[in-house]
Amino acid sequence: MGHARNRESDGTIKKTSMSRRVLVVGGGVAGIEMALALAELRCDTTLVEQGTSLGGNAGALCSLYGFEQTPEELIGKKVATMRTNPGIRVLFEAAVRDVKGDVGNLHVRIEACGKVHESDFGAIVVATGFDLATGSPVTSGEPTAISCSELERRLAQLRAGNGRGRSNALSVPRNVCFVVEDSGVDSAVHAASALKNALAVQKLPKRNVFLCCQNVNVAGEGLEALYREARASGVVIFKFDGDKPQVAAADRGFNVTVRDASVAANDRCNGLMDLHCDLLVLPERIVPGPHTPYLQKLLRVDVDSSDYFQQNNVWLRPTASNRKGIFFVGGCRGSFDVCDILTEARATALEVYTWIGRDEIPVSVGKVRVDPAKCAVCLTCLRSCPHDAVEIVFDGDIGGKTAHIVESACHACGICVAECPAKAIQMVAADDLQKGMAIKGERRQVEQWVQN
Amino acid sequence: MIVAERKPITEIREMVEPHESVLIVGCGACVTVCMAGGEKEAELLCSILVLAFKDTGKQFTWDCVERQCEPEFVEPLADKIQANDAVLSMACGAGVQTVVAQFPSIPVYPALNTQFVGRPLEQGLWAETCAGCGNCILHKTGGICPIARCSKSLLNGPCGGSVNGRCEVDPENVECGWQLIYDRLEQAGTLYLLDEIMPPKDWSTSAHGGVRRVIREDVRL
Amino acid sequence: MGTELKIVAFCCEHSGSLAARMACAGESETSAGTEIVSVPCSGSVQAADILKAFRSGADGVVIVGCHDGSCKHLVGNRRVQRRVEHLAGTLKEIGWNPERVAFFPVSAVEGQLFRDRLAEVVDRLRGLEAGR
Amino acid sequence: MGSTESAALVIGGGVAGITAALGIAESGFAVSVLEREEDIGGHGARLCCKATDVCRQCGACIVADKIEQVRAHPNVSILTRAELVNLSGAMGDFDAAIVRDKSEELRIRTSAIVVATGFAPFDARQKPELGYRTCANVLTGLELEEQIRRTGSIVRPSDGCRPANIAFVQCVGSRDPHIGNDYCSRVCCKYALRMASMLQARIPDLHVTVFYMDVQVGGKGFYDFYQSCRDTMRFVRAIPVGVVEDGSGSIELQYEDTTRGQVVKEPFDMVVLSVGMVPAADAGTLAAMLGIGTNGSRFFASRDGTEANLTNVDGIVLAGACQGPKDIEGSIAHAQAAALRVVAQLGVS
Repeated sequence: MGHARNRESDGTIKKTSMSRRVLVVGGGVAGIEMALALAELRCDTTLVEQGTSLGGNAGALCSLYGFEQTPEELIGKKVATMRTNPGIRVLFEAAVRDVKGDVGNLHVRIEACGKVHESDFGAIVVATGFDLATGSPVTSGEPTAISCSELERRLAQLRAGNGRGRSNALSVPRNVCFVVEDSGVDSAVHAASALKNALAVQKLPKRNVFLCCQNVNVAGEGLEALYREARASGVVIFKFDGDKPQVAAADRGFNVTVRDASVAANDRCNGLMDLHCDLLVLPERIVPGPHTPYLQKLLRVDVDSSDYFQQNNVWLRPTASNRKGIFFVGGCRGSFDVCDILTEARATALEVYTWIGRDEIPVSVGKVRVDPAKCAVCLTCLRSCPHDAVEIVFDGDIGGKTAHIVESACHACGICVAECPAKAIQMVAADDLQKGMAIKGERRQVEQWVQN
Repeated sequence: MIVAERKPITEIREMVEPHESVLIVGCGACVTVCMAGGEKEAELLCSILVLAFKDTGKQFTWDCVERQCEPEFVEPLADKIQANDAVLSMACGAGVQTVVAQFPSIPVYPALNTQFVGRPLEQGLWAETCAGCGNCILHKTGGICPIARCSKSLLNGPCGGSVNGRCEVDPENVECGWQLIYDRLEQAGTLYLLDEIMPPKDWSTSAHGGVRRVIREDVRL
Repeated sequence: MGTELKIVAFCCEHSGSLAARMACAGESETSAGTEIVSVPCSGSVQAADILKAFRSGADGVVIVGCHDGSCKHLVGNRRVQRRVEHLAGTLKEIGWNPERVAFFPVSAVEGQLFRDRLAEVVDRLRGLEAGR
Repeated sequence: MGSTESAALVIGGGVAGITAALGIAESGFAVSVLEREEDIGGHGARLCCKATDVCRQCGACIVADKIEQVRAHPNVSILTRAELVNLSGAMGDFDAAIVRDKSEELRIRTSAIVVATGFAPFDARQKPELGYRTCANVLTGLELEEQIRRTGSIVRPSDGCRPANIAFVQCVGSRDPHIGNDYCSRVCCKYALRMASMLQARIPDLHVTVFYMDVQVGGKGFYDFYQSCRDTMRFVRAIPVGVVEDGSGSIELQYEDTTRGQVVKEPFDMVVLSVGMVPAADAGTLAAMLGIGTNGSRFFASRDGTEANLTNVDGIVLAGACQGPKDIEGSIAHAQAAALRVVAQLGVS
C-alpha cells in the first residue's frame, strides 16, 4: 500500500520576515533558564519580571532536592551569567499590557517602572510560575500548623544562627510531623519537598520527625536516594490510603491519628497510630499564578482543567500552546520539578529558535484560502479555528471586511473549511495555486485499500 | 439578522415529490450567517434530495445568490430556474416571495421556516431579541426589549411567573426579560426609568396593524 | 449478500491513516472494498463530503479521527462527531439507516482496533442489507 | 572504507534519538542517526495506545508521528543495522567508525555526538520469586504493551482465553536496593494504570488489582486519572513475594496483607510485572568507547544536576533514557534540550 504522506507538498513556501526577538514573561527559574538558553542561540531576549528580583518561587526555597547547590547559588550563578550577556534585557516591575499582531510579529506593550515599552516579538514564552494558596489553618486557634515554606524559612534562620538558643528550638521544636495528602498536579512536588524538609529537620540535633503521606514521590532524579536517606536517618514515614489522618490541637501541639497500611489491626491494636507533635507542617496548595486568566485572554491561549496554562493534549507536550509562537514553561503549565523545568526550558528554547532563529521563516501559504467575495463575515471561522489563525480584515478589492487566514498561524487542518456556511474557504494545493484554481474534492490523497 | 431553520426533510420531500427537476436556491445573506440556507446548506440539501429520490430519475441542482430578497440578484438565475420544474428556496420568506414574484409560472417552495430577528448567543445558538414592533422603546428599558424578551410582552414590569430570574413559560431556557431589565437599570443607576408607567402600546405599527411599509420619498427613484 | 460493500473511510492523517496502514500491512485477503481518504484532520470532513461519497455509491461512510483529547487540532474530532450525528439524523429522515455513517476514534498505533471497528461497521451494514 | 561528513551524529534511533535529530535538522544542520536494529523507533515503537476513547497521554502515537517526520526530513540520514565501533577526535572534529550489516565499514566525521541509546527493560528473571518465564501467564508490562499493540486486546498465553482477573505488580526491578536498582523508573505507574484502565474499557467486568508501594502521581492530568482508577481498580499496598501457577494456568500470588498482618494467597488469571528501566546492556562498553562516565545506577552520567544533557566530554551530549528513566514526554524534552546544546555548539563554531 503506497501510503506516502508528504506534509509540506501541499503548500508553497513563502519567506516571511519574523521578529528575532523573544519575550519571556516571568523571571523565575524557568524564565531565567529560557533567557540563557535563547542567548546561547543568539536570540535577542527580553525578560519581564513583575517583582524587583529574579528567582521566583524556587529562589525563595532554602534547598532543592536533587541539587547540591542551594537555590540561591544556582539562581545567583545563572543571573550573573545573564547580566554579562548583552542579548538579554531584563525589565523589573514590569507587566505585559497589550499584545497585538500576527504570530511571528507580535506587537507587545510592556509597562515597566511606569515606563511604556513597545516592541515586536517573534515568540512569547510564558513562564509566570505558580502561586502558593494561603489556605485556612487545619485547626482553629492556637497552635496553628505551618506551611512547608514557613518551615523552610525557619530552617534558613536556624542555619544562619547556627541552630542554638531557645527561640530556635521553639521555631523548629523537638517533635515535628508532616502531613501530605494527594491533591492534584502538585501532589508529587509536595511529597518530595516534605521528604526534603523532613530530612533537614531530622538532621538537627534531637528531633523526632514523622511524615504521613499518601504516596511518596520518588519519580525524579535522586528522589529514591533522598527517601532512603530520610528513612535511614530516622524520619518515621507513615503511608495512609483512604482514611485521611485526623489532626487535633492538644497540649501545646497536635495529636495526629493516622492509619498506616503496614500496621495491622489485631486484638491489641486497631491499626491506628497516634502521634503527638509540637509542630505540624502542611504543604500549601499550589495554584495557577494570579495573572493566568489575564494572560490567557490577552494571548488567546488555552488552560487545562485545573486552570494551568496549556490544554492537556498530547500534541502540545511538553511546552507548545494552541497558537504558534507562544510557549509555556514551568510552573505556569503545572510542571514543578526544577530539574524537569530546566530541561523543559532548554527544549523550548530550541523550538523557539527553529521558529524565529533565522531571519526569515518559511511559511506554507495558500493551503487555506478565503474567497472575500463569498465571505459573509459570519465569524464562524474566527470562532472555530483552534489555532487562532483567522482575523477579519478590510479587503480593498471587495471594499469591505472579510475573513483572512493568518498564514504563519495556520496549521491547515481544514476545520474552518468544513464550518464555513458560505463555502468561502477552500483548501488549495500548491500546483493549482499557480493555475489559480482550487482543487476541492481532489485535495486529498485518495487510495484504494482492500480491507481484510 | 433574520434567523431561520431548515424544514424537516420529510416536509421538503413532500413538496418536491410531484416535480421532475428542482433547483435549490440558497441565499448569501442572513440565512448564510445563521447556517440555514447558505451555499453549504444548499449543496447539502441538494445531495440529500438526490439520495432521497435515488433511482427515480428526478433531477436536483443547486445555486446560491447574494441576497434572494432582491430581484436583481435573482434575475441572473432566470435561465436555470426556467429550465426546472420547481424552485426550492432556502431564503427567508422575503426571498421566497421575491422568486415567486419574479417567476410566476414556476412553483416555488420554502425550504426554511423563517423564525425571528435575533442574534447569536453563542456559536450555534440564536435567540429572538427584536420583535420588529415598529416603535422602539429600548432606551427606556435598559437596552433590553420587553416585547421580544418578555414572553408576555409586558410593558410595566414582570408578571407573577418570574422566579429566580427565570420565566415561567420555560424556566430552563428563558430568562425573565423584566429581571434582566431591572438588573441592567440598577447597574446603570437608572432605576427611576421604571417610575414612568408605559401606556398601552399602539400595536398598529406592529404586525397587527396590517401590511407594513416603509417609504423613503427622498431615496425613491 | 456476498457482494462487496463499498466503504469510504475519511481518515485523519495523524491517526486513522497511519492505523489503516498498520492494519493492512502484510494483508492480502479481501472481503470488502474500502477506500481510504486521508484528510488533514477529521474535523475537516464536511457533511457534503460524506454525502458525495454516498452519491458515488458508497454503502457506508466512516470518519476515523483521534481519541478524545488527542486531536492535533484540539477540537476537530469533536466537531466532526457532532456533524456526523446531525447527518445521521438527516439520513434517517430520508429513510436511510443512520448507521451508514459513523465516527470512530483510533490512534496512529491501533491498527487492529481500526480493523475491528471497520469490521463492526461492515457487519452492521451487512445486517442492514440482509434485513432489507 | 566510505567516509562521509555530518554536522552531528546521533547514536540510537529511539524516540530520543529521533527527536534530537529532528531538532538539529530543523535548525539547518545535517544529522546522521545510527540504529542498531532493523528499523528506527526503539522501545517507543513497540508501545500500545492506551486510550479508552479518551486519550491517556501515553505518547505512543507521538513516537509514530516522529518516525514519519524523521524519515521524511531531508537533513537526516538514517543508518539502520549500524553500530559505532570506535570514536576518535574531539569536539568539532570527531571521527566515528561504524560497522553496518556486521561487515560494511563506514566512517563519519562529525562535530557533535548525541548519545541516545535508551534503556533496557528490567529482566524479570532476576526476581525468580515472581515467576517470570516459569509461569506462562506472568508477563512483563512491555510484553503486554506489544500484545495490545499487535492484537488490540489481551489473552492468556497459556490457553488464549480472555482473563477476567489481572494483577499488576509494580516496581519490578525499580526501587530495589537488593538488585542494585535504587531508583524509581518513573514510567511504570503510568503505563500500568493506563493499560489497566484501557483493558477495563475493552473487557467488561475485568478485575484489576494493583500491587504497589507508592503511586507516582506526577504530570499534567495524571492525578485525576489516578483518582478515577481508584474507583475501578483495587489497590493493594504490598509487593508480592511468591507466584505459583497451577495446572489450569491460574496464578496464585502470595503477598503480605499488612492490614491483617498475614501472608495471603490470591488467585489471578494473569499477572503483569511492571518492569522498570535499566541501562542498555552495552552501556558500559559504549561509555568506555566515548570516554563518558556512568552514574551510581549505571546510566550515563550528566555533568551535574543542572546540566542533564552534558557529559564530561565536550561535544558529546546525552538524550533520553540512557541518562536515566524517562517517559516519552520526558525523553522528547530531554532530547530536544540535547539538540539545543548541539545547535548552540554548531552555530558558535
